[in-house]
Amino acid sequence: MLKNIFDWLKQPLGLIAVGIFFLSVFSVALYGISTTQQAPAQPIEFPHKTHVGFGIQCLYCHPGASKGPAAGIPSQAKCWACHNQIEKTQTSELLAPLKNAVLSGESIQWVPVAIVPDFVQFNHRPHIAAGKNCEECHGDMSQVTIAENPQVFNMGWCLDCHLKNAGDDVEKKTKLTDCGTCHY
Amino acid sequence: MTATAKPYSKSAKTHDAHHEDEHDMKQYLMYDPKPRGEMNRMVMESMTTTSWKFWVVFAILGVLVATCFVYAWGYLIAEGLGVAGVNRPSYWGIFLVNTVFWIGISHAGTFISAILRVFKAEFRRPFTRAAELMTTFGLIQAGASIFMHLGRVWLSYWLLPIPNQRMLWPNFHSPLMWDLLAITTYILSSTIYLFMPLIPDLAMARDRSTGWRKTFFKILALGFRGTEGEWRHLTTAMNIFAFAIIPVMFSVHTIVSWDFAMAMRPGWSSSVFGPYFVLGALHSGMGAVAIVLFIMRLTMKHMDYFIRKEHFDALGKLMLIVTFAYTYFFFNDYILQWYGGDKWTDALLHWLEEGPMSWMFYQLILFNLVIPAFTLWNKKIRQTPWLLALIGFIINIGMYWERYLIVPVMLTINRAPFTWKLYQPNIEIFLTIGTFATFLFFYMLASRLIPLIPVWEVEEGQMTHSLRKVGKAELPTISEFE
Amino acid sequence: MKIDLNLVGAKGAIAEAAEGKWGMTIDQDVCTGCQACVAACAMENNLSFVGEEDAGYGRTQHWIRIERFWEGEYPEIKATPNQPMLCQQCGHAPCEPVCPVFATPHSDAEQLNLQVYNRCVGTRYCANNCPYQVRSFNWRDYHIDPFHANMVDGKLVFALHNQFNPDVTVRRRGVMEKCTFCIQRIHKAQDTAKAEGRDVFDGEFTTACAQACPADAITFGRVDHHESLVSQLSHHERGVKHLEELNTLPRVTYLKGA
Amino acid sequence: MSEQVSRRDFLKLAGLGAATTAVLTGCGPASRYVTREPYQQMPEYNLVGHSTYYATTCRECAAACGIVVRTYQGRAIKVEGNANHPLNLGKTCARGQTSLQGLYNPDRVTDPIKRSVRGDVASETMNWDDALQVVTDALKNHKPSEIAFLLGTSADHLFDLVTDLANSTGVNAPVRFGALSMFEARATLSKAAENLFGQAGLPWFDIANAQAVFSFGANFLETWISPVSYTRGFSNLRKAEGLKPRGQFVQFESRMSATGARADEWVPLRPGTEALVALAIGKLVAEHHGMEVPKIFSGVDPAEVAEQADIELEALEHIAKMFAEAKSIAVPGGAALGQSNGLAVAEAVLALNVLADNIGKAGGVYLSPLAPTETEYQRPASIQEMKALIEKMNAGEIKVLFVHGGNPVFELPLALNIRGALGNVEQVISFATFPDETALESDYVFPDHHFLEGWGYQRVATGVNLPVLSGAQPVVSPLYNTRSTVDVLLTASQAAFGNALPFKDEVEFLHSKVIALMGEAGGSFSATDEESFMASFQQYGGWWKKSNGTTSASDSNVLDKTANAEVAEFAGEGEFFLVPFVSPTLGEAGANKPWLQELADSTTTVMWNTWVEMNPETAHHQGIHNDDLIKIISEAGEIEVPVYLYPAIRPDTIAIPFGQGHIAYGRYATTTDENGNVLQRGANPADLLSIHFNEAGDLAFAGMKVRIEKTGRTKPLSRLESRIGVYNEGMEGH
Repeated sequence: MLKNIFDWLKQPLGLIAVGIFFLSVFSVALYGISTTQQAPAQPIEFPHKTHVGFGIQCLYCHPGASKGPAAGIPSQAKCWACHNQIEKTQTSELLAPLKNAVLSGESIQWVPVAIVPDFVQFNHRPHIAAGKNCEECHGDMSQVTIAENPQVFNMGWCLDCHLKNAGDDVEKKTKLTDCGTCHY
Repeated sequence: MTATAKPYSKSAKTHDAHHEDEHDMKQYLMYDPKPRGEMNRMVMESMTTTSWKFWVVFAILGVLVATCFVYAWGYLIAEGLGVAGVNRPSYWGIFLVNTVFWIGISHAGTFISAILRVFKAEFRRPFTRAAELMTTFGLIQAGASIFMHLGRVWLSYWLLPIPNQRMLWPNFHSPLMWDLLAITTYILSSTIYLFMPLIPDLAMARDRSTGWRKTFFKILALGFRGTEGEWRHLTTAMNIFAFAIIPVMFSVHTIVSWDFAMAMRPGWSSSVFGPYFVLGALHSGMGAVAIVLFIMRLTMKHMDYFIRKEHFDALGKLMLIVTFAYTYFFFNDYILQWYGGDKWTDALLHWLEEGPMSWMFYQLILFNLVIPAFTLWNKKIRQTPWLLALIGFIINIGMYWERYLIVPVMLTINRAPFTWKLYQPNIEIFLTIGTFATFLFFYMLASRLIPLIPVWEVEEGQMTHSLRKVGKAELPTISEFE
Repeated sequence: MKIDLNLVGAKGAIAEAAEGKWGMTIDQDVCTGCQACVAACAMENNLSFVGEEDAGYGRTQHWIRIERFWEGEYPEIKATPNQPMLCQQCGHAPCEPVCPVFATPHSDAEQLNLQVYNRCVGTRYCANNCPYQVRSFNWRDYHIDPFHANMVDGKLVFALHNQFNPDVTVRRRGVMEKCTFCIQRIHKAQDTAKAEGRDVFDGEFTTACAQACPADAITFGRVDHHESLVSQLSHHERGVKHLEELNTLPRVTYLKGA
Repeated sequence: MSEQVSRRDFLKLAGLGAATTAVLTGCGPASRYVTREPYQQMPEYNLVGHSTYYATTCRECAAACGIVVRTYQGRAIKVEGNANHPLNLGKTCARGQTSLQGLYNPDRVTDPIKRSVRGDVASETMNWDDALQVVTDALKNHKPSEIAFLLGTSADHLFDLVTDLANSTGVNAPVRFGALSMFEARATLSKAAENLFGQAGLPWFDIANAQAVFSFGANFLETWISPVSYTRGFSNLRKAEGLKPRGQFVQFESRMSATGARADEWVPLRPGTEALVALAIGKLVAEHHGMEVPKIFSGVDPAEVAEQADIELEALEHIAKMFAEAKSIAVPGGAALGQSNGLAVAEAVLALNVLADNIGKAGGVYLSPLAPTETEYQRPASIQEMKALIEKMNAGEIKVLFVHGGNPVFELPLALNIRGALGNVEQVISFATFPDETALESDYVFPDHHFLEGWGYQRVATGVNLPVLSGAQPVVSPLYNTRSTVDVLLTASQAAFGNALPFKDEVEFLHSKVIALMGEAGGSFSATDEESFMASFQQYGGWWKKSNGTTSASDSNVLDKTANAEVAEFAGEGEFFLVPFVSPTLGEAGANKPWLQELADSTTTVMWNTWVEMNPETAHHQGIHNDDLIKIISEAGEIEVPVYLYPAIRPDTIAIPFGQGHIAYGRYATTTDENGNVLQRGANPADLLSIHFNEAGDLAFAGMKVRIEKTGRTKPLSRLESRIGVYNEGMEGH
């Protein structure tokens, strides 16, 4: 019986079947993984490109980054302060959600993009203080519409940079590779 | 040789009484040879003759494996260890009891096949395979028990030294890490050591079977044809392994004992734990071999030819010796701890003597020391298979109690008396049944799939042994092949 | 400081000489056993409550517990001074070497025993080996038991989750946990101090238990700074370290006696 | 392999893997991602990622400690003590810490509800307009004298509002009641102060500066009046500093409380003899000083007292010597006052202070200062007054009852049968935040905000020598469709009575009350305009005077009074004195907070249940073991409670904590059987109390004798402690 199966598999049709099977498993797995790597749908297709193009600094909208753990999402008031004066806001289809949200007083449900797992305690401030630029982690925002992550924030990536920054400074290295620096 | 002198009559009388027994050398397997083909046929028949009773038991065990092992473990993983009885301070519970118990069981196989092979103890020949199977299957249960007790078993691969982007390695200071390495080594080496002597028998079976069995044996026999060169390679490899596996065997249980002995706990941090655990393992392992031999002889065809009273007798003697060695270490451990006079150890000993689990402590002494030490002297008992199996069973209960006392009961007492709580097993009971069922399930499966008697070893033995007539007496002689 | 590594106890000597040691003193004479520290700890560190059955079975998740024993017989009976027992953050901790995956390493930066939840595989060896028995294990997913939730629009809503401290990881089943000396507060204070270009000063912050304690029995701070309050108290003549004979070098000093 | 190649390759692979296995990482639920909504209008003081702290007042008990609540992105995260607040100086108790579990309790009443059948859990949701109409109609359609308000223990802004309403419209003056005021016998203490010093009010005991404290049943480290401030005092008493030696502490009680457990000398005297013992000590002290024995102490014979109290005469003399030689203070409280002669106990103990000459001196007894805006001390109702209210209800004189802040159905003795009395009230409207027993017996529940969501202030009754008005403000926006009771009453009363209370809303009402303090000198802060005064009031968490505000009492004639030197009378038959006490961890209303349930009791370490404490010797004679469920039978009722063999209780006494025994009040306060039916968790000792009063009108809750019956069943108690390690169970020989 076993022999029959093997024999059948050895003929061209069988080989093709085996090939198709593995290919389909592989592609399904690939698809599954790729879905986790895509930028999520946002309530407003926010064009970072345009805003950066106007010369607006990152810290203008995300001021928390230089002061504490979270960079923060700007409040609607901040959006409105400028958009209020822009004629296009009243007419543009894309800006309708913003207009509606401000007028109705409901908040916009942004989907966080640059997140680390719950067990990682990340703080923006020391990174900015150490001279890191936003784009080193978040990519060049002048090129994208909706924010997306150029890389997965995983521990190897963090450590890589930490080690490079510590260099030969033992004390710094101790601090920057200590488990308790990020995990508690 | 003229050994006919009769010094005095009393002795001669006893001699006469046992005359028949002692001189009927046919009772010994080695001196009761059968033709090669006949013996092969018998072994093949024992493998293929399956009664409906077998399937009933097999089905029951299958159900137990599915429910108590697979389902219960899945439930444990899904719900967390809260469904088990582990608590503070008995963080380990029955899981580790089972681990130590199964590793103990697994020791008998290696001991019988490797040590007795090295020392050329001839009685070992027919049941080396049965004992080695116990090693492999026992180790599987031991490993499973360890993984069962992990809080997050799906991450257990972190115990392996796999290079990773986190630059994290396992902690080689941890006895659990040593444990993992030792058990992995042991399970690999014992499986190889099980497999090598199996090759000639598989080849034999390949030549004598048809259908799917033939394919199965063909794959497993690795094309063994029995040429001189193949035999030479095989025996050389087996000899190397027989020597190499002995230190592995001793080290494994020593290392398992270090899980406890290295810990900073009263009752556990004892330097004698290494040999004590090894002896304990042999104690339970020998008992388990006795049970298995009894069941094989009872249920499988032709087994009364291969497994004889002489084997039970020899096994009984071995058990007796192990009993005494074990007794020494038992008292060594407890008396030294008592003599130490540490406040917490004192509390622990009181807990063992007077606590609610003290019955276990006294049964342990009775089952492990008293009963075997006072019964195995008797040749009649040794030669009665069911009695020896019963004693083996009692020893195994005693040894289970011993591990139970060492893990959850001793864990109750620590240096923080505010936390002392009793341990009440919960789902562990099912998982324990599950490991036993899985062990037996594998064993029964193996009994249908591979020859449980190493025919070539028996044949080899019979060929080297012969009876030679010297005067009126038939005397056994042994010739060496090599 | 140079330490001869060949000496017996070199590891302990290194731990003793280490800089940046946080420590605590607990005055047992004034502890009233009011449980405020336990509650404060639970609220600060997202501890889960386990329910009546598990609590009675020795599965409580208290990171700090108050021990009391009895002395004498009625009527000359006395309750022994309350002994709040928490992780002693040993300099030479028995829990550290036994973890096979380095989930409970010694922090060289903060001189604490860390518990890295996401690394833990749940062997519970550390808890076995802890002579103070202050580690607690997440036996179940207590936080997300549907019992605590309300069904709102077909979804389970856990109102209690609103209270979680965002600075502390919420633990799931199968993970060991223990007192961290409120490491999130340590980091916060260090971060603030660094942003302001200064060192953390004594009393700038404290742990949740010390902050709550109505009797002011708990003092927290740097034990390697001689001028700090905790350092002075830990060298007080009433100071006793628990199970010191095991050479665990605990960082918690108990002030016993009157 | 170069570093670059190997590291990068790993990264990619592991990165893909990490995303798919994130489910299995073992941490979460995501504490940081509960909500990710930006503020529409960011408050200017708020910064993303940083916590904001709000000062407010803890209202878990009536003490009114100041707290600061840490909030993060609109969620309240942690309660911390307000370091500025003079009462607690930054400290909190367990109940205050867990108040967040009240705020985020899954069992809160989320909407106004109407109940067609009282006592039935089933109810329908209303909207607030209808609810307001119901309240308006209730006020409008009844004579003012038929409308009554039952409020909680604390003297807060709602009490002031209802008092104003009563003054302007003639509705019945609000009655304040709570189980704690019953178990603390506040009326007795106040009455004793009035009798001796001519001024009603809660005396404040400055134990911090004393050298020896003699407490007659006062459980001041647990729940008594202001536990956090007294614990602070105790801590200072114990700390030796400079010339100040470590203070001594002697506790007289029949069952060792958590307070008694910290005493240097614990004197287990026979219940009912506290007054005699106090008098005898007074006599011995006077003799020790070689002065003429004052009249008040002269009526007792120490030897006889020692025998009556079941203690050694030597012990009594030793204690008297201690009293005489140190700067001593005597504190009456707890079960000692809840007896038929409670007033005599309070007077005798206060007289000891007069003898020690510590009245109005550091380390002595003061009369608590009146809180700002208070003109005279207004104590909560005694049980006698509650009984009067219940009788009015039964007589049908009350048609509408508004209940807020208390849970009288649970807290009052079953024998008073308030449940039945509520049946005689046409309309019962509860403003409960939680679905408690009283809300269950109400026609309507119009939920108030949780105190962390609402405005307010509260007067500090005692605990510090400064007059303090503790301020409260919302720390989070209301979670549910709840409405402040003050707002409801303002709107309804304006609709019903016209402009009786001319305030737009709660904040304006508060403003009108608090702003009166602006002119007072010596305040903790000052401001030039009303806006900034109010802002500072909220910011500092209250207003208090900076100078000592205690009134020194006249104590000239105290020692010349005649004392009532009698042993207390005990109601009922049975071999055991019953001592009910308030659970130190749960308090009166903590049972619905899971972490309070999970806290180990300070003395027994029991969690999640009620127990009865019994001396092991007695239990041994009766054949009773740990965890045996026994029935306790008093003349008023019976309950079943599991036994805790407690080594520090008199053999003739049993003690039961109050706090559990709920049949409503949420999932943590109750239990459920397999079918999901709600069952009582633990038992309520209030069910046992029969109605006898002391001279001050407080319930003689500790003045009962009970008998016990075995049931043959067991209920294992969950204890934190090890019975093996602490009681040597299973290792008796060791």
